[in-house]
Amino acid sequence: MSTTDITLTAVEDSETTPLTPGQIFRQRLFGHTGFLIGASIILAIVVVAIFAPLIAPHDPYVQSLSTRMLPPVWSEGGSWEHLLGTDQNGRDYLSRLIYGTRVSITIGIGAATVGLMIGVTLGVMAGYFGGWIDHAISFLLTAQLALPGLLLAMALVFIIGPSIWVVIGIVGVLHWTYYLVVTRAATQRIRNLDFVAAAKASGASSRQIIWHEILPNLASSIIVIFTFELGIAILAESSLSFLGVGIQPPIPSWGLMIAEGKQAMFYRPWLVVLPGICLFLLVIGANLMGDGLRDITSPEGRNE
Amino acid sequence: MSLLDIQNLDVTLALPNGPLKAVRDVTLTLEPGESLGIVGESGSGKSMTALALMRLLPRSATCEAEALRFDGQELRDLGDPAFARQIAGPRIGMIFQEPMTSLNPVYTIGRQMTEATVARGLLSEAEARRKAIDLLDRVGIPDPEGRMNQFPHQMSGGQRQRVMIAMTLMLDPELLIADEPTTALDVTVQAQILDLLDDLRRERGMGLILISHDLAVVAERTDRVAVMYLGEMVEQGTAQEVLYHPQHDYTKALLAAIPRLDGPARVPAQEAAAPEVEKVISATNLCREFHSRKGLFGPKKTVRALDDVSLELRRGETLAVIGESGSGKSTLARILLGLDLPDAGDVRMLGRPVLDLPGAERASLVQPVFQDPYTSLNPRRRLSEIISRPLVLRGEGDSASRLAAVKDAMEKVRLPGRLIHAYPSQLSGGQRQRVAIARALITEPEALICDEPTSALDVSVQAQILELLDDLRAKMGLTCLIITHDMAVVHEIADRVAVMYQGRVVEEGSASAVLDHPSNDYTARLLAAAPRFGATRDLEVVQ
Amino acid sequence: MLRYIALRAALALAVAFTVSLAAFLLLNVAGDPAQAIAGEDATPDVIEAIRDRYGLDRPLPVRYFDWLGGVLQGDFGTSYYWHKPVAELVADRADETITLALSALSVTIIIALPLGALAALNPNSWIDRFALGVAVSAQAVPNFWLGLIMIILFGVMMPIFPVSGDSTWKHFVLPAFVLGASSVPAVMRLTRTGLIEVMGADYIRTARSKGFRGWPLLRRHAMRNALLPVISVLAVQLGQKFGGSVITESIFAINGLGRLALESILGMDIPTVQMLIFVFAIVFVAMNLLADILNAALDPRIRIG
Amino acid sequence: GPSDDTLRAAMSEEILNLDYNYTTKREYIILAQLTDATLFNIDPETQEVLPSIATSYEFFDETTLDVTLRDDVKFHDGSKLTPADVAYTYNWIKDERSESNAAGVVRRWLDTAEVTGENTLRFHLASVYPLVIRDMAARIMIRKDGTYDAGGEVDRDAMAQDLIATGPYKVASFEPGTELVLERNEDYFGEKPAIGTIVVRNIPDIGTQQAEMMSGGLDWMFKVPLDLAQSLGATPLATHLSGNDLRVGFLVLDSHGYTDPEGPLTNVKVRQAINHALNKPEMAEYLIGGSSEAIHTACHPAQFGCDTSVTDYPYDPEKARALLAEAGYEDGFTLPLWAYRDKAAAEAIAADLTAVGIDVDLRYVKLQSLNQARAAREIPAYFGTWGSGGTADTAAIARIHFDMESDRNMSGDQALADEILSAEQTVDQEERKEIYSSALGKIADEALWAPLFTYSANYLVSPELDFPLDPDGLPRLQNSSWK
Ligand SMILES: Nc1ncnc2c1ncn2[C@@H]1O[C@H](COP(=O)(O)OP(=O)(O)OP(=O)(O)O)[C@@H](O)[C@H]1O
Ligand SMILES: Nc1ncnc2c1ncn2[C@@H]1O[C@H](COP(=O)(O)OP(=O)(O)OP(=O)(O)O)[C@@H](O)[C@H]1O
Ligand SMILES: [Mg+2]
Ligand SMILES: [Mg+2]
Repeated sequence: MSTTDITLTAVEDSETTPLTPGQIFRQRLFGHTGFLIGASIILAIVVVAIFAPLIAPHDPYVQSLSTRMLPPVWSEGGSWEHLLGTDQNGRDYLSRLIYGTRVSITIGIGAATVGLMIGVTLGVMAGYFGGWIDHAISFLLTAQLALPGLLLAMALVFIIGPSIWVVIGIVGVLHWTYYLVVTRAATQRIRNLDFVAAAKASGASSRQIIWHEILPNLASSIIVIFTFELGIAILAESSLSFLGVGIQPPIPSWGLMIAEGKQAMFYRPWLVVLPGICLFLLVIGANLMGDGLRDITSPEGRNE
Repeated sequence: MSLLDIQNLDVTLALPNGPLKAVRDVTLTLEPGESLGIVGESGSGKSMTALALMRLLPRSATCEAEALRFDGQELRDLGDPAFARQIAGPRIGMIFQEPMTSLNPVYTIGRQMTEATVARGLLSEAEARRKAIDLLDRVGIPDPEGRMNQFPHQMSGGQRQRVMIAMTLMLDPELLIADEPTTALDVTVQAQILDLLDDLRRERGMGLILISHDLAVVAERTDRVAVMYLGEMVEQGTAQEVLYHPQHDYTKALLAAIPRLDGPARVPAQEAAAPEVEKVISATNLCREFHSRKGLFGPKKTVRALDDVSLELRRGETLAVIGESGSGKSTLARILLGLDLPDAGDVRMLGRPVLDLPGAERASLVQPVFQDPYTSLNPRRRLSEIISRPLVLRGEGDSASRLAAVKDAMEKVRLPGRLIHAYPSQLSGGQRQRVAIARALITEPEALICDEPTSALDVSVQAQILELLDDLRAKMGLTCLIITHDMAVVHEIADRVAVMYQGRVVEEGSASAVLDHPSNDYTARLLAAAPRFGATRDLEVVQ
Repeated sequence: MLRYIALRAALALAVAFTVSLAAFLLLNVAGDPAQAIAGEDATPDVIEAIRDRYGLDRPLPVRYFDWLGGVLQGDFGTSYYWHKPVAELVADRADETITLALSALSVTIIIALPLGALAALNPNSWIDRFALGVAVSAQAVPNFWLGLIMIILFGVMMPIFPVSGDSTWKHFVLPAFVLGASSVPAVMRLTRTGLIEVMGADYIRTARSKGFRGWPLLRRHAMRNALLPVISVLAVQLGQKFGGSVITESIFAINGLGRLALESILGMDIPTVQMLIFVFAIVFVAMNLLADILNAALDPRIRIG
Repeated sequence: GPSDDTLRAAMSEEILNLDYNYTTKREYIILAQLTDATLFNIDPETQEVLPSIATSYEFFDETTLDVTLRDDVKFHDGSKLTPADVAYTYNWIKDERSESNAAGVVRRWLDTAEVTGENTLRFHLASVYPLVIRDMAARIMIRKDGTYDAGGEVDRDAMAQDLIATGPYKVASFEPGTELVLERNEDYFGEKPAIGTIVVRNIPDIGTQQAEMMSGGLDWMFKVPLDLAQSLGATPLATHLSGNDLRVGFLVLDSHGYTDPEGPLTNVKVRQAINHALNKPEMAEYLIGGSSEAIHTACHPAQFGCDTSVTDYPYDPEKARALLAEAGYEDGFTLPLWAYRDKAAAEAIAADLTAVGIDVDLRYVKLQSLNQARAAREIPAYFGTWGSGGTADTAAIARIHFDMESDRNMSGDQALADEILSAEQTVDQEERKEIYSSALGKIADEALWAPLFTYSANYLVSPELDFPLDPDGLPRLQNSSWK
């Protein structure tokens, strides 16, 4: 299709100024059900995370060994004191789930940001400079994809010592490839567009071109990937914690809670099911948001 | 009885920001054997009209009409399956606008050509094959038998377009709709295809609807012309009436905007340019090769984009570089701008090697204007930022003085000031091209290098841009190098012309000399094939 | 073509060596293999004996080049744990993982392709929404959790399938489902968008202008184009399934390479880890290559020359 | 099940090597009990020496030991056991080339073993070593002459898979890491086991094991987490058995200041405060369960020489706080606490310490990471456990933890180390006991450790299985029978 612009010169003085990209974006945003659902879930969870101390009925770290492994209120032997029962150290399960939002969200955002930094930097470099830089980065990509993350996680946890920051670093270092692939392709495409040539002809340096011309055009796809990576990072953290090389006890991480509940899962399935559902909701929220943002930012919309 | 009778056709598109009436109240009739041209600028609804008739509208579109009769039969009464079986293909055929993508890339030409007839049981496999080869031969494809086993990507754009036409003709349609069958084709090929369509119409009494935005083509080839504007059919009549006695304002404007090869030649800026005139840019013996690999496993291929090209651009003149697609024009421009390095030869600006010039200095000497106004502006930046960018890069002035400069530049290119904070996506193509020119002018360069500055634009817009360039040149004494493949453009604004063919400059001289008395074969062919709007008049005289 | 394959093979080897070097270094910084082998109640003399026995007291570069030298002669060393050549070990375990990976891939295909195609043909219908729901959910379910839930559901609450071991095909049903489910979203989405894109392509419009519609249109014109990217993604997914079976295999006690990898990593069985990573890297790169070749074979635009 | 007279047991750890001379882990001891016989046995109840392959022993002098063998012992391949086989086994293990996991033990005391008669042999000891019979009973499995170096070529894996030993069961088939099938050895010289076949399956995931147990595919599981054992044991599908275990849990504190010479742990008051802060009885009752009990000694109370009259620091958070304040840490301090198992207990310890104001940075890592960091002296405190290899003698825990050579010793106390070593050179048992009392008293007074609790071994067995438990905590499957 050669052009889809109907405001031609002859009618250029018509009153209706077309919407700015920002306005169109917002309009589409609020018309996208999936996005709205996802955003509400995320918003709700973020609110829970921020106000965890106010919402949680108990201190998530206070143990009471004599009242350990209490069942939730709807089961036989449950009490209103501990709505969802207690864990193997007698800590209130609901409170731990509530505080778990903090862990997941911090790690999700942190790790997705670390991945973004690495992936976008490498992607833009590979796409913009091409040549051997591109080859070297592709090699790195393949090597990264072939290396088991578990190994890296174990080593790093050992070298640096376990902390939430280390987990953020590890998950981030393991999840930059998606950013790289997308930004590399986009940069290669944009690099050849005329406005880049125009900037070059105006004497702009490579750095100036990347910052001023290329990155703004990558922003929307980066945001979309970020949203997806948010979910992926949260799952990755839970897997690492499940395997015991992620978040350290006694910090309440949902993955760790699943691992702890696994032993008793046949008798106290809620120990596994509840944190799993929390994870599921959070990640589905992030994914719906990601899907929504992608639909909204891709020029064609979802279907056409 | 008319072959086709459309009454009050409406097509509405559901767009994210509200419904768009792409076609409004269009009424059309066509007699058997008659040819109708539909003209109008891009986006005026020409294709939508045709697609509505073929029931190929995009999903989001709805169509209504008071009557939609074909050969006396009301098409609206027909269900989709019946329409597909009876009408689409054997009765109405359509040739699409995009030759590069209209053939399925994973099947052979032969299969695509024969499948419809065979599937309908009209011909046997072997008969269909014979007919296909015959038709390929008719549309001028060399070695039609061999071509049957080739894939679309193995053919050039023009060949694909011809395959499309042959494929449509396999079913012997009574009505052929050709939607810009020749855009993206060389003028020489274009002529050949239009001739073929004419022949077929005469031979078979086939009705033809020819959609185009090229008035010259329509004038030459059709009996009747309909003009569309913003979804409405503003004028309809015989080609004679419409093109030489237009009634509607828009038609008049459109006609006035057409660049003409036979109009009054412009007065060259410097008649008989003296040899000591200062050279703004001179290029000597430029060579540039590209190595590319076709596909993942393909062999390496070397393309000589520039082969020993020498050229100079003198102060104050307008030099046009013409040549067919792929002849190396853009490559030359990039090298002249210092955006690409030649393998051999050198480029000097005001006598100094371009490589020794720092970016900022080079930028103040020469600025580019590119072909496609849609990609030459950063979609994420506001106009004020885009236009002032070269100043920012040079570190010139403060934000207030830059803003003043931007306003000034916008005024020069006649852009309304209210657009200063708009994004490119809010602008029309012509406006965008003005922004690109404003950006090029803001540093007050000595020269502009314009790489097909108007080829993506409508004729009316094109005229405005060319006029603007001419104007600026007159006012500011700009030196201009314009790359184009349109002879008419050359005729309108160039002082001198250089003709490129396969990476070489095959002819160079003053515009009038080259256009009127080409000394090179290729130039002569190029000129002969260019459609001339005035040509119908000659025809008439002959008749 | 041959040149290209040779290049890619060289790349695969380079990747494999780089990655196994990385693995070697990581394992050695992460802990002392001798300690790991000796176990929790090991006395220092036991650890010393083990260190002696495996030459773990030699400097790192010596050990790595020793390994490298062996590999170049086709000898991947002897496992610290299993006391047999690692190559034999890997060969022994490979069939379980291959079975698992292939059956997981079949699960993916069986679920993802029809769902994606139906969704594409009826955009915005309930089936499209359903497919999207499946994709979004499958993406959000932690793999290990799904495994545990499957065990609770089908191993205990409704004991239909065995939950551990690898002796019959029944043993592979649940793990294949769990592993396969993780690829469903990607493949389904790709099928859907691919098909939607193809259905909107100009050549489909051309075919419709010739009077094709419905199933013949789909079969004759759309299918092949839409499946091209899907096939290559499937090949890549298969490559990832090999390395990705770690958690699934250990949850379902399948004696394959994934579990071997996990246990060798946790137990610091360096020769085994190195060979496994080497193999995974090669499989990964090989699958990518396979994807390219398949694409080239199916798409005439990519010339094989 | 009884229908096919096959006992199906599960183990999480992979079984790869059947030769206990070349392995260490607990699973291998259990298997060695089934397949191997040693010279002597120790009665798990009374700690008395019982005859096995050997019928009697006699010290010729302090460093010369004469042993008489039975004459009806046959290897699994049918050949008869001779004193030459026994001498070969001991000499081989001591040999430089053997690199056996038992080498350290044997080298500690063996000079050489020689055949002295048809059924007799003599061990020349390198030093006075009162525990020699115990080591012989626990560690050295008898092999045929020439097993490991037949034809001069050393093959340490000779017995790893096709084990030829003398125990009550013989190997019918073995797939390393997957399944081991044992059959009753009809030629066994001792009392023949009641059950005909034992199948040991490797199932790494405890949940999977449990599922198998519930569906009747398993008869015996061990190392079962308490909660699971209790829950499943409450159903008719399985019986929960809880037995003794010689394993004890404790905190080792860097009292010497290896990590920080000025660190808080170098202050005895701080260490005592830590001891007071821990609610050991609750941990023992709720987290370990079964027969688990709180301890205040650096040994298992069932061990010989484990004097329980040493200083006790009962749970008293107030006192702990007061001690911390006295030591100048009223605002607490940060304590990186390492742990590698029993996460719930580790968390409970951390929580108790946090409650008295110590800011615990719990570092729950893999065993080897902990070991490596400890070897590098980077660990100020860790939650350790020790199983004494099933040996009910304080020597089995004291030396490894308080010898100056050992990185587990974070006290840096030379006098204490000397004392503990001297106990091992003392033949007189009463005298030994006193030495241990003194050493343990010193450990307690100085609060070098914070002893926590004894472990209990939790088993889940099929309701049809009669599985007797021994007080030393070592499961002996050969003693089980069908009900
Ligand atoms: N698939 C589509 N979705 C939304 N809008 C469309 C679509 N196709 C065309 N339009 C809009 O419909 C209007 C008419 O388009 P149409 O293709 O008929 O123009 P045209 O006259 O053929 O132009 P051109 O000369 O560029 O081919 C335009 O405003 C265009 O933007
Ligand atoms: N970056 C590149 N890599 C490989 N080949 C190139 C590249 N740029 C140009 N070419 C090739 O060089 C030749 C000349 O290209 P160029 O763009 O200069 O042609 P042009 O005359 O501007 O054509 P058009 O009228 O289509 O713009 C063409 O064959 C083209 O395929
Ligand atoms: Mg059109
Ligand atoms: Mg060009």
